[in-house]
Amino acid sequence: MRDLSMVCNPYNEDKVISACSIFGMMDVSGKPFSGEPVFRAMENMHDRGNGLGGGFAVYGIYPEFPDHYALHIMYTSQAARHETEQYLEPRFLVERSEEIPTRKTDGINNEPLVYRYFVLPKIPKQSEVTEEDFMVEQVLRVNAEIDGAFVFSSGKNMGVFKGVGFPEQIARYFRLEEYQGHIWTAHGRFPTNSQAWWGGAHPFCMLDWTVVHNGELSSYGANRAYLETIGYKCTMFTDTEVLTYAIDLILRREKLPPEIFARVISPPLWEEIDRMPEDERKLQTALRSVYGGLLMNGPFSIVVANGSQMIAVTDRIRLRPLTAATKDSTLYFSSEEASIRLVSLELDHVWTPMGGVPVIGKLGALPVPEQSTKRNYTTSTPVEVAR
Amino acid sequence: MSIATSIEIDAAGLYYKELNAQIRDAVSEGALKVVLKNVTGQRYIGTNLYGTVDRDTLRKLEIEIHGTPGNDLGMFLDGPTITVHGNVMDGSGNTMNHGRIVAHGRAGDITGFSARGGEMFIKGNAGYRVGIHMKEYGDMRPVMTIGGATQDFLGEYMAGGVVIILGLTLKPGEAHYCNHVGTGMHGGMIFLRGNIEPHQIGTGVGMPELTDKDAELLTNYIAEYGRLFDTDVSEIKLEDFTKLAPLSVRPYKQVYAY
Amino acid sequence: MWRIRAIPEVCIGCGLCRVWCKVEHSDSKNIHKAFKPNAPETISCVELEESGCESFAMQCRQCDEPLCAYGCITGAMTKDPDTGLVTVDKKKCVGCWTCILMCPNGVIKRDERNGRSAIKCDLCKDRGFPSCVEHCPNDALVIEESPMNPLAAHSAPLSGSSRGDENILFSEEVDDDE
Amino acid sequence: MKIEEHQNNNPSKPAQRKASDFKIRSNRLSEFAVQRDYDRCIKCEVCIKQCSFDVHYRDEEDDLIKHRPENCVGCHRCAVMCPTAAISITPNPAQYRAHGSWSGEHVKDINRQAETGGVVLTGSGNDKAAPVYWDRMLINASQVTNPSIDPLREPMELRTYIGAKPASVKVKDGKLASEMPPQIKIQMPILFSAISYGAISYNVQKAIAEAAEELGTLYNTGEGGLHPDFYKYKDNTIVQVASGRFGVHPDYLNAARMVEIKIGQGAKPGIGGHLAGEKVSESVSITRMIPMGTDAISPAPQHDIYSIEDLRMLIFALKEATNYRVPVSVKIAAVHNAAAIASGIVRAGADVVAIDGFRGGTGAAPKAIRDNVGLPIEFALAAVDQRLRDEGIRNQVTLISGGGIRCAADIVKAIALGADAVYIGTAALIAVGCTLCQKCYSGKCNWGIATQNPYLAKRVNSEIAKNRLVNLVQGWSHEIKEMLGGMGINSIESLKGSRSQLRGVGLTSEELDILGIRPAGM
Repeated sequence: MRDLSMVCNPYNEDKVISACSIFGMMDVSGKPFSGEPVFRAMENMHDRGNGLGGGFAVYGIYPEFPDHYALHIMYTSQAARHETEQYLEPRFLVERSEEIPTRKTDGINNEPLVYRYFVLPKIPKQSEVTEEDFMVEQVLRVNAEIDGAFVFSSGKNMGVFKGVGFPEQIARYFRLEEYQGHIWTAHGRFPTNSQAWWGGAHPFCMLDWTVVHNGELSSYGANRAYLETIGYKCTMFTDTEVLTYAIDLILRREKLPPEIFARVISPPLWEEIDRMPEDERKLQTALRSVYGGLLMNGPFSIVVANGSQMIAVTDRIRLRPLTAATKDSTLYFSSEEASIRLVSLELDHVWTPMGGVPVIGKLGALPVPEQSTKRNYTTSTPVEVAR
Repeated sequence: MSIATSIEIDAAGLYYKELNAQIRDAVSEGALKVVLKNVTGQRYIGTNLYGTVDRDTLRKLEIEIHGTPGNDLGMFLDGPTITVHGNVMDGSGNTMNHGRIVAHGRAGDITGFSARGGEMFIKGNAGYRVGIHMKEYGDMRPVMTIGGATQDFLGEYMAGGVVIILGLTLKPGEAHYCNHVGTGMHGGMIFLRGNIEPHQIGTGVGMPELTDKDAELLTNYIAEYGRLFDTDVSEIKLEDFTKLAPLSVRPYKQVYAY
Repeated sequence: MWRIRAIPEVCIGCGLCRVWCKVEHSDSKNIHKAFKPNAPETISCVELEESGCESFAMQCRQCDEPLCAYGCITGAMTKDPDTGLVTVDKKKCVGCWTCILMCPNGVIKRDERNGRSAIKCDLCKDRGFPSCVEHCPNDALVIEESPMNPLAAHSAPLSGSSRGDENILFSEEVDDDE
Repeated sequence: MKIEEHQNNNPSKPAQRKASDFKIRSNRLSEFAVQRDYDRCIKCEVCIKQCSFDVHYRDEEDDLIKHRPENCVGCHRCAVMCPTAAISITPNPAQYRAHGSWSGEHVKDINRQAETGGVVLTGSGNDKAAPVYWDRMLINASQVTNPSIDPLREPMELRTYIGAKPASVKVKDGKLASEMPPQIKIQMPILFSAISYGAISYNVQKAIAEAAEELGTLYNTGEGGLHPDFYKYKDNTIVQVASGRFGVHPDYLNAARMVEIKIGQGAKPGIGGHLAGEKVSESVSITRMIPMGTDAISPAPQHDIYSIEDLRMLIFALKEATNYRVPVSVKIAAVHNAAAIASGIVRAGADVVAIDGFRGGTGAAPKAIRDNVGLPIEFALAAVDQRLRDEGIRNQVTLISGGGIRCAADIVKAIALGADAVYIGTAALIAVGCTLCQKCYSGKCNWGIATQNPYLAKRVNSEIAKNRLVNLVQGWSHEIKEMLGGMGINSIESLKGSRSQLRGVGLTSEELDILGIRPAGM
């Protein structure tokens, strides 16, 4: 059996660097659809990856278990599986456990065992910890403490499927044509490192939130220093990990809206802040001075999702590409417009958002292009109700 | 040789290398017009034609694209005219030497990056860093005409050439939304139609009056834009243009201690 | 119209103004040759006034009412109506020293190197910029436009900090004189 | 002394007088040699006028300028001012016998003490060749995977906010719903550190204040009070509250953007200060609010702070006095347990912690202390930042480090090690003219910096000095921007604590561990 820890960051680098293709597709009416267009779109951006990582996050795939946390876990050995299951047993009510269906696929090698568990947490009576915090803690503990086990998906009614290979190969391997979801995000990876680790592929997941990321965070060290100060443990040596924790902190724990999240990780320049009306200026100055350690500096574009929304944002001087498009009730994000055109030749709107300005699709609401083609910080970003 | 002077290639499912090889073959066999159908993101179209036929023939070559060409469209282009019936992505006209790119849609980031010659016409908006580091040399001077508006860093590092922004996609009275226009500009000029605030323009960029030569150049390119895209340009008045040009060819002299 | 002003608050009394004035008004205009023991006597048109830690350089202030010129018996001492500069025409000067007696500031000297003649600060007009101002290590000498003459208001002001090769005050006048 | 006035209190001993009773008999070689090129000397006497140590004089009989090298302190004022570059000052070629253990400096200091029985006094900062760890750290740059950013054309932000930060920001209806503690906006992470009026001249302090105003940063009054003329720079002023409490009163506290409690100084940790009565001029007396001509003594500790809870009391007394309008900083010298002390200071409610390394400057300090007590700032900073992070309180406080910051690269390294901003003192004085002759305590500074003698103090034209300070900080800011751009980041906050941007060369594994960096090549 393969030892995952042996291939995680073999050169012990500060961070493993990778560049990528990203794609996102959401039907804001909530109607599930097959991932077939997503696979084609990703295949069209084949050259943006190098076969050392691909993955998908799909929302709405487990309607029979809407309230259960679906844990996707990869193991290097049966022993690791036994150890993990013994760990889960007292802490969770495990409704169902099964091996995730896969098929033998050319180009997919050294695959780990992949299992999924539909669970409800058993939180100790006197404990004041919230269910979500309990879940996060358990996930981080399995990943940090059990050798050869890695939880790579932990949300409700959603799943992450990822590994080492081109995205189209990963889709085939995990038989993703058999799933239907209302949000799909996808990633093709181009790490500079020749070794790749299944757990290091994108999307990264923390409960319902997932992120796919193109680019490199030049500020990784500063971001990591900040997050470790408030208790996150960065163990995976990839810059996307700090992004995941930033999402967890700002969106899940602090419950700040996605517009504010974008202004934390990709804030306006001070000269822009100086021109804002007083209330805005005070808010943005506070955000920058308090969360300066979360400013994600360097080139990036990301697509973040949970079950009810899909958000795309780039670094503030947009050093990585991002195209957004809508057609009827469908919202698309892509590293390249051609991939969107490939799956939908006719589009209602196509635009490239301004650096740092988020494009947000929510269930029942599509983004308005004009609001993200400009760096207009004087209004928050409203949404219109979809037809 | 019995090849038709016009040839059509279905690009659907073709990898860029394959597609570009087919175009190259067609041109070296005498095609003067190549029509590409179903283009979906193939890169470097028009890049590898140098040396296929003599220079004058290359300058007569037309490439017509239906679909969405990939990044670096017409990179190092040296003669042909590329017409795109749709949008172009990032880096079109990259380091272009001679020729023409016409896009009946919008353009992505770094359009015209480092171009030294040739002409580009974009019907709609364009993305970030348009015209970045365009330059001119001898009698080679690139001219880029954008029908809509652009995003930040328009004309950054610009060392020569001409960028014309018509602002046709802006609503009446609406200001341009590009910031940091012309930062580091040390050559060339930008003609921008519509309102722009002083804070949007980089330091070291001046606003000289239009000369008669400028007016002539603008009039010609506006007319050509109207003809290419079959657009009524009679509303476009020369007095609505702001000319941006560098105040110094050495904008950063003061920064260094010798 | 330009004149030199001394700023006693920042004058450190080093006397470099005097040194460089002598150099400028020597034949060689070379500091080593000007001060050679057997060199012809050199004359400084600047004097350093000192008392305790108060000090300032004193040279001709190019007075609006030039008593020296009024008293001159041969018309050698004149004030140029355009530049405001008070100058001695050595050919006309007979060395009667009336100007020295008239000068309220005591800044006119006797020059007996080649016949008798008065010598005074000429703002280093051959040089383009006064040497004493340029060499003052603490900006205690400035050359400034006189506010008295409204006609000169359009000329570019010259601050003490902008010394250097670009600062040519009298380039046109020099051309005219030659 | 006249022999007649001498009273013989011991009748058993006959009255006698010898030279060493009334004259210090020096066994010392002079430290410097003065060489005058008589071919170049024009006898203009500028050197004579410029030297406050009476090195140069005119020999009327020989009609030559001569010198007394034994008086020379090596400040190079004469050499710089000489219009013909006729003077050179070099180490005296006549040296004590070379010895691997007893250096000439040891011999000289022993002689000084044998002659006087006193403490060897010195000024400026530690001049010993202890390793400068800044020089053993190298900075990273982007290649391929992330683009370096050109700071001349793209935005590059150095703005920093000084003050405590809350753990999180609350937003309600798109508006800020949490209260921010007082914050000070500075345009670059560089502040002028505490140098008191008294230690330096009025003109120099004025130049520093004006430079801070023009640059959009802060300067620090030190513990010498705030001269009435300088209240107009209040938006750029940090006032210090030190053990002597000179000039500390409500107007003083409320004239500031920040109040700093000075516990210690890097050049002389654990000891107080002593401004000699001769330097307490009328103006200094008004500023310090003490009688003219009396010694101004700063005790070693603050006598209302004997423990950490007392520090808390003073911090909140100052917050109360300033109506919680300004941040309160606590400055400590870098000492062995600086990390634990800094943690306590944060918990005591300080908004800012300033740490001063052992290469920091001083107007006067016993040489034994200047050269042997304290820690290099690099270690102290790394240890403090790490401790505050481990305890989860790093984000609550602004960390300023100083004491030996010499160039822009030092600043970049300091911020990567965890500082929010740096204090510069010696570098600022060098920009104004200081040549590190270390005679600040003598009051005879030939460069007009560390003196109250009006004849010498005039040598600093505050406008020239201000321009030089502004140029220096702007030049450094450009260099910091170039280095940030090279790393692919466009904002200073993305460098903070990013130790992975540094690599060590020639460091032991323990040193690397303390600094929290890897060796070069890994």
